[in-house]
Amino acid sequence: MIELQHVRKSYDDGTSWAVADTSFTVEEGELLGLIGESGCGKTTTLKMINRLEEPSSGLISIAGKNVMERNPQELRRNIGYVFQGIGLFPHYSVAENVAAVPRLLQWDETRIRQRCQETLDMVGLPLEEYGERLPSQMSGGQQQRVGVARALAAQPDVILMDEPFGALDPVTRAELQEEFKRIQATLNLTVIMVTHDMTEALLMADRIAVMKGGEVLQIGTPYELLNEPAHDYVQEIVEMPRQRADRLEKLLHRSAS
Amino acid sequence: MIELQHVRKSYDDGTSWAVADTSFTVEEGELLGLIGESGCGKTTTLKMINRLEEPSSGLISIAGKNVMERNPQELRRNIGYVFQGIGLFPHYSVAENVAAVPRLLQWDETRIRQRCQETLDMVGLPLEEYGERLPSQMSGGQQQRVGVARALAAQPDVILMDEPFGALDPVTRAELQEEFKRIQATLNLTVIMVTHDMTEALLMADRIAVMKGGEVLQIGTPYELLNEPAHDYVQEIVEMPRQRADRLEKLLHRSAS
Amino acid sequence: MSENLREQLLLLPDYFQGHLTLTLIAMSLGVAVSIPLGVWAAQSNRVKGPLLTVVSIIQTIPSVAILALVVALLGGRIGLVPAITALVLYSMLPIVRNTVTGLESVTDDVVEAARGIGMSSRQILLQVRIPLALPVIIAGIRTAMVWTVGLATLSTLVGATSFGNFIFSGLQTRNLVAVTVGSVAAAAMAVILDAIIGGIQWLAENRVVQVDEKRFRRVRNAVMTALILCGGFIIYSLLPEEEVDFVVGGKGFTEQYIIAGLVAAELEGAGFSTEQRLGMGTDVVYEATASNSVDVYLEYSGTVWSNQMLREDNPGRETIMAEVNDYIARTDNLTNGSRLGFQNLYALAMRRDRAAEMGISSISDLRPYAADMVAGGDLEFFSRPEWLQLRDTYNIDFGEKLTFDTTLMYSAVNEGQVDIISAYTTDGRVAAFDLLILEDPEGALPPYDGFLAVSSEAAMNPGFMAVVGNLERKISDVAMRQANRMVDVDGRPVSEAVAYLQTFLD
Amino acid sequence: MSENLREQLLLLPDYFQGHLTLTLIAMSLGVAVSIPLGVWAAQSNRVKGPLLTVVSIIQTIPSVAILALVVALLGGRIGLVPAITALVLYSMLPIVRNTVTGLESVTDDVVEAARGIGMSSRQILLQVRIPLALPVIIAGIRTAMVWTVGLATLSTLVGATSFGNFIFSGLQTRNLVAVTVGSVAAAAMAVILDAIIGGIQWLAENRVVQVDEKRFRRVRNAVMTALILCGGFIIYSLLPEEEVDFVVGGKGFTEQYIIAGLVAAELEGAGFSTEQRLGMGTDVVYEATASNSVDVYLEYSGTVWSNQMLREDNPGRETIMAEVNDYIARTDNLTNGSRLGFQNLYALAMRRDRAAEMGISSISDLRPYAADMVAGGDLEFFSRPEWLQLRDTYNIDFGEKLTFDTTLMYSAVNEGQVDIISAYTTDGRVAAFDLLILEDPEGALPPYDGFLAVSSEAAMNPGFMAVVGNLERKISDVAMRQANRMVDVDGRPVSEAVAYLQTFLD
Ligand SMILES: Nc1ncnc2c1ncn2[C@@H]1O[C@H](COP(=O)(O)OP(=O)(O)OP(=O)(O)O)[C@@H](O)[C@H]1O
Ligand SMILES: Nc1ncnc2c1ncn2[C@@H]1O[C@H](COP(=O)(O)OP(=O)(O)OP(=O)(O)O)[C@@H](O)[C@H]1O
Ligand SMILES: [Mg+2]
Ligand SMILES: [Mg+2]
Repeated sequence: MIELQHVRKSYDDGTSWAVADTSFTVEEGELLGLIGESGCGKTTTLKMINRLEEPSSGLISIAGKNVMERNPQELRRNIGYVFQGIGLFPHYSVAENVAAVPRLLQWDETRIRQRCQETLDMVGLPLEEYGERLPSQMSGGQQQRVGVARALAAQPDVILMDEPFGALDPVTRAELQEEFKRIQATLNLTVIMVTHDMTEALLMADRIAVMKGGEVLQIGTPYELLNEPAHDYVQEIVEMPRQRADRLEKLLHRSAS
Repeated sequence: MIELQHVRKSYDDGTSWAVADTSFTVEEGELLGLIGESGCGKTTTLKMINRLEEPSSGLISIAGKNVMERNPQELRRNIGYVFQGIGLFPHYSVAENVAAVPRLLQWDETRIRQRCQETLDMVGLPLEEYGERLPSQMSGGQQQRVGVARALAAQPDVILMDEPFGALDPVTRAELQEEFKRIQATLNLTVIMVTHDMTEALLMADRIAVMKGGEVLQIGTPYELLNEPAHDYVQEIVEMPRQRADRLEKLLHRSAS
Repeated sequence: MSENLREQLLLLPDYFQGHLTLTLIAMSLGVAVSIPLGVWAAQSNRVKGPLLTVVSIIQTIPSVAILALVVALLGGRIGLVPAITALVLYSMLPIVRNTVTGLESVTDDVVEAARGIGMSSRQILLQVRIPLALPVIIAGIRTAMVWTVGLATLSTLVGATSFGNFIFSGLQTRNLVAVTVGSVAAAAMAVILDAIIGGIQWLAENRVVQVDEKRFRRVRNAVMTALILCGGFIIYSLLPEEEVDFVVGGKGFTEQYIIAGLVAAELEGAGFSTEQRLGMGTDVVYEATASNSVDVYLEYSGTVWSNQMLREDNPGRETIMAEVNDYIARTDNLTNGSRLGFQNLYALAMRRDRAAEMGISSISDLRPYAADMVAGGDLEFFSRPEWLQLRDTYNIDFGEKLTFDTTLMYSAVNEGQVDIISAYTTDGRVAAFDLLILEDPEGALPPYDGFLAVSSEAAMNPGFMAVVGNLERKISDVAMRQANRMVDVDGRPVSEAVAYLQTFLD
Repeated sequence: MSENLREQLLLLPDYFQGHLTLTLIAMSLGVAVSIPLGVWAAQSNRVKGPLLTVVSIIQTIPSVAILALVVALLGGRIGLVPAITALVLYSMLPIVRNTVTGLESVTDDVVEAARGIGMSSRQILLQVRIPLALPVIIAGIRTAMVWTVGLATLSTLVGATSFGNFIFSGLQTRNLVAVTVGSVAAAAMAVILDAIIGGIQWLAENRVVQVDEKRFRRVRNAVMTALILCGGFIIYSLLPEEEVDFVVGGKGFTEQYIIAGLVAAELEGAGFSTEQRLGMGTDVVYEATASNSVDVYLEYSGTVWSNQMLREDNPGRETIMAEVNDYIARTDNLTNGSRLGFQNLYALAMRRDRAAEMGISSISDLRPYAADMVAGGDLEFFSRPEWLQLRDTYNIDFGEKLTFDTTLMYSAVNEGQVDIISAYTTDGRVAAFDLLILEDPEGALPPYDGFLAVSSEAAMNPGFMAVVGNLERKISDVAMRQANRMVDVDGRPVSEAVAYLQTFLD
């Protein structure tokens, strides 16, 4: 269970607020989708949860324990994190990148190797073919999948994902979404996933939080958001997929006729 | 007009082909969407067009001139390029990043400043507020928009975009798509845009090329692709938006009932 | 403040100018040469290996050997040019190596982005790679800078003035104060120049994001001021010296400063313009006069006798003076402009009252007492040939022989802790403590007659020679001692000592 | 190959071992100290400024001064320890500065990723920051390495053997061959060690992507071999020397090698184990024997007379020998184990036939002819006190005086281009060309009697003293000359010369 209470964060000593008075709770085993305008504070929120940034004020707790009172290294090792900017180690091979957290946890080498194989298979990059490559020798989408594999490798209970599938083609993306959802449900993982794809959020998330300008405008199940949007922006954003599908339909009919 | 004839590219001296025997033509003023599996060779194709990579064989020409016979610097200055990995200069401020190509073209400073203002306004990042920031002080989506602004700054006729809107929230993304489409149509720009969002491709592109494993499977108007898919993969990919909308519909009905 | 320290600090401005000039010019050239070489090496693997090997090899040549080599290659030329050449050669390795490494460490994706927007290799280099490699390049420059400041001390060996003048003369005469002053001055210069580079780097890094506007402006102003000062300094140093009629030279101690001042004053009085160049090494000032870079300076017969003529015998004061005159005229075209009258040599000195009590006035009178006497010498006296000569000639040896720092030695004899000390005949403290210089009837001590060595060009000017000739035998031991005392002991300015000596001229 | 070159190359293995030991140990310590300091500085801005300032200040101290300082701080201790200390101090700046800079240049997002997956600061440092900063850190190490190889030459000044032994003795005796050998050897060592570091770096960088498997393996094997050799070398150098009964010392020229060999052979013959340590500086071997690190070596009375006792007079061969014996016993507890019989001193030599023709056998016979004679001297003879002494004592001067490289000088006299030359009395070429050494009836030349200086410990061993004493007056000038000739001129091994000399013992 992840709980944020009145969390605020400013990068410029209070002149502006990247995150302004945010409170929400993610239940154990829940997948929370986090969606919102570019620059509204999503990444900052995730980083505060695993203490990559310190909140300016407010309280964050995981499983009832204030994160500020936990050893940050131990905390982070138990949270899988998929970085928005991919964040692979350029001097580590793909296999070494995936093995990084298990190594920190001092798993034995055969278990690490087996786990690398599993997770890389899961993201469609077999260890044999891609394990020895450097990140710079992979395509953008391949790098992103390595990032996902790395976050899952140590079998954490809590996973924070910052646009984990953004650079993937629709087919691969759909496969990974389903695979991930299955694992999440099976292992009862607690997940916060930032995404810009409303469809993805609606399909995968148990609940969705919509942020704007550093604040959470509404948080609720996809159904609630669609049917009782509490804010114009929420309405706009949840209707986007349907609207676009309609536009598409029209367009195709027009060009066909 | 951009023309590729039997272009091939291998990163490992012919053991495997990142791009295998690709030919297509993009007419002047046309926006070609390029879509395909992760790692199928999209970025490589774009990079060969502005000579960031040399093709292993084949011919590429722009406006009838073989690019290999053109001065590469001059060629690139006249092609806007949006990098997949954003590719901003970390030591340049946002304004300096956007001004980079105009400076290379030795525009005068007032014109440069005015153009920075225009393009940054267009991507929703007013010069006054964001101009002095370093890329590292921006969110992922903001950085991506700066990359788009930089590519447009020097008013090129040809633009290559590698997932230009991938890190943007749906609302901002829709706005930018429309804005860009408008400019493209007005200025009659020739554009190749890599995207993973089939909806985006269908809505924006005049024609769409679908790649897989280094080859172009089919190239055609959205209507053609939807109605006469030449390949299972093409069918799968073009039907994805509709399929997902349907799944969404069902899901929401179920959770409502 | 000890007299020794004061004496050293008097030399500071001159040495500072020399050291700073050497360092700034050498570093400017070093950076100007090394960065392009580093860039070249980073561009081509075929250049990189050989270039770094050559630069490394230069670095392994010991500094003393490289100086000798450069002097030899420049056809025996001494002074600023060989010193700077050696320093530039020595500054290259850290800059070239760090430039190569820094440029190579710039990540490929940034370079690709730069290529992608159409920058030329040159533009990528100047606008992307160098700025991103700057911290590493500057680290190399800072290392080289500190190194150069340290090595510049060796320039003294090839006749370029630097803080090394303190250190080498200090090491030779075991004058720890001089060594310390030189070392501290060099260290301070290194730290300050390093801070200036650090400031420039800070400004470059905070160019875009001015975290603290006020602080940025403060640092910028400080750095700009420092840079303007340095720039002005280089220009000033390189300015062709203002044409003066005569250059008065001098070595690096009080007496030399006073006599140089006296000669200059007299020349000015006769309507000539002059310039003083003091604090030079013995050989350097001699060479400089031989090559007409200096027109006149105070030399001692004994110095030429032993240093230039390599003679060790002692045929007497007059013979030596005559042979020296002959020698300098023959070999180096120098003229003895006038013999001033005083001698500056090691001698034995006692408290006047003690000497009277014991009836001692000359060294030979010591024989019956010496075995019971306690003698004080400066740090090197008892191991110098002068003492051995004295000992053997008069067949005396003291019961106890103590060595002292010069200042302590004088107070020791004054307070009766020692009976007799080694002293320079013209030392101001001999006058200050009213000591008796014992006579040397056997002439065991080689004579060090002060005379004005005149360059061949100046010697052809009758007006000049008249002024210089007017000093002939005008300055007695007592007068010179008193003049030295005024500066060294009483702390009065050199000009006053000059005025005092002028009273002896007609 | 010139004799001079052969002589120098003979010294190479010894100096190489010394130089490599110094460099490897100093660099290992330097890296071990500097990288942690650099890491510390990169972590805290409060440490960084002061630390870099201190390291910079150390760097500005001139190398000669720092050596003197370290020796003083270590209580007068000479040899490896002060040399290494100074080298370590000097190696720090480039490594510390580049470590700081390299660590600071690692981009924030990689560090953030490392923090994000739960690495501790230590793990981030070791697994991310240092690997990514490695090129820059290694650049610093390579600069320091080259620097250290160059500076290690100065270790000679504090009694540690290095290539500096070539360079300094070469500079002093104007032996350009020696200087060149030393410089080339140092440069070669720098280039090779640099290449090894370069190899390690290449391996580290290509660890993951083995572009060319075969090449990778080849480089790895080469580097491993080099590292194992270096490691073995350090261990070997640091191994407590095998306990031998006696250490035979020697300075760095043929005669010393031969006599050391002879003494060792005799000692071995008497059942003692020995070890030879040759090529030391005069003062160093003297000090080493005084402190019982060396047990016996060949010294010359005149050397002690002038170098240690600072005497310049010449009371005759026997008196000097007696006074020297007295002096070394009194001040340094050394014993004269035996006086060998020969003297090694400057003398005048002529072709035997020419001398007979002119009726010349001693220097005084030269008086009527000297003004018409052409004399040849080695590069320093005519500026040495020996010549001045000769000239003044016999009141002769030669009509023409030419200076030569030693080898050329002997052929010049042999071929009649010059009439008379300066020679060392025991020089093998005197025998080879059958030259006549002129007598010195007035004793103008200070005597250089060869004798075996024995350490206080060895002197207490009667068996040892018996062996050494057995050499008393057994080696005549002629015998020594012949022995030197065998090695120097005929190119036979030292052992043969030793065997030859053994024929004179009973
Ligand atoms: N520098 C490189 N060295 C070796 N292989 C490379 C390199 N760059 C790309 N590749 C490989 O070439 C293939 C095509 O890569 P490319 O970047 O063109 O894919 P893409 O279509 O852009 O994929 P994505 O949608 O994931 O960005 C991939 O299999 C990738 O692993
Ligand atoms: N290091 C920083 N220094 C200053 N401002 C920052 C910094 N990082 C982020 N910001 C600002 O804080 C705000 C929130 O940034 P954040 O990265 O959390 O946005 P985001 O919601 O993740 O956006 P995106 O969807 O574009 O990734 C933005 O306005 C951004 O410009
Ligand atoms: Mg973000
Ligand atoms: Mg791509």
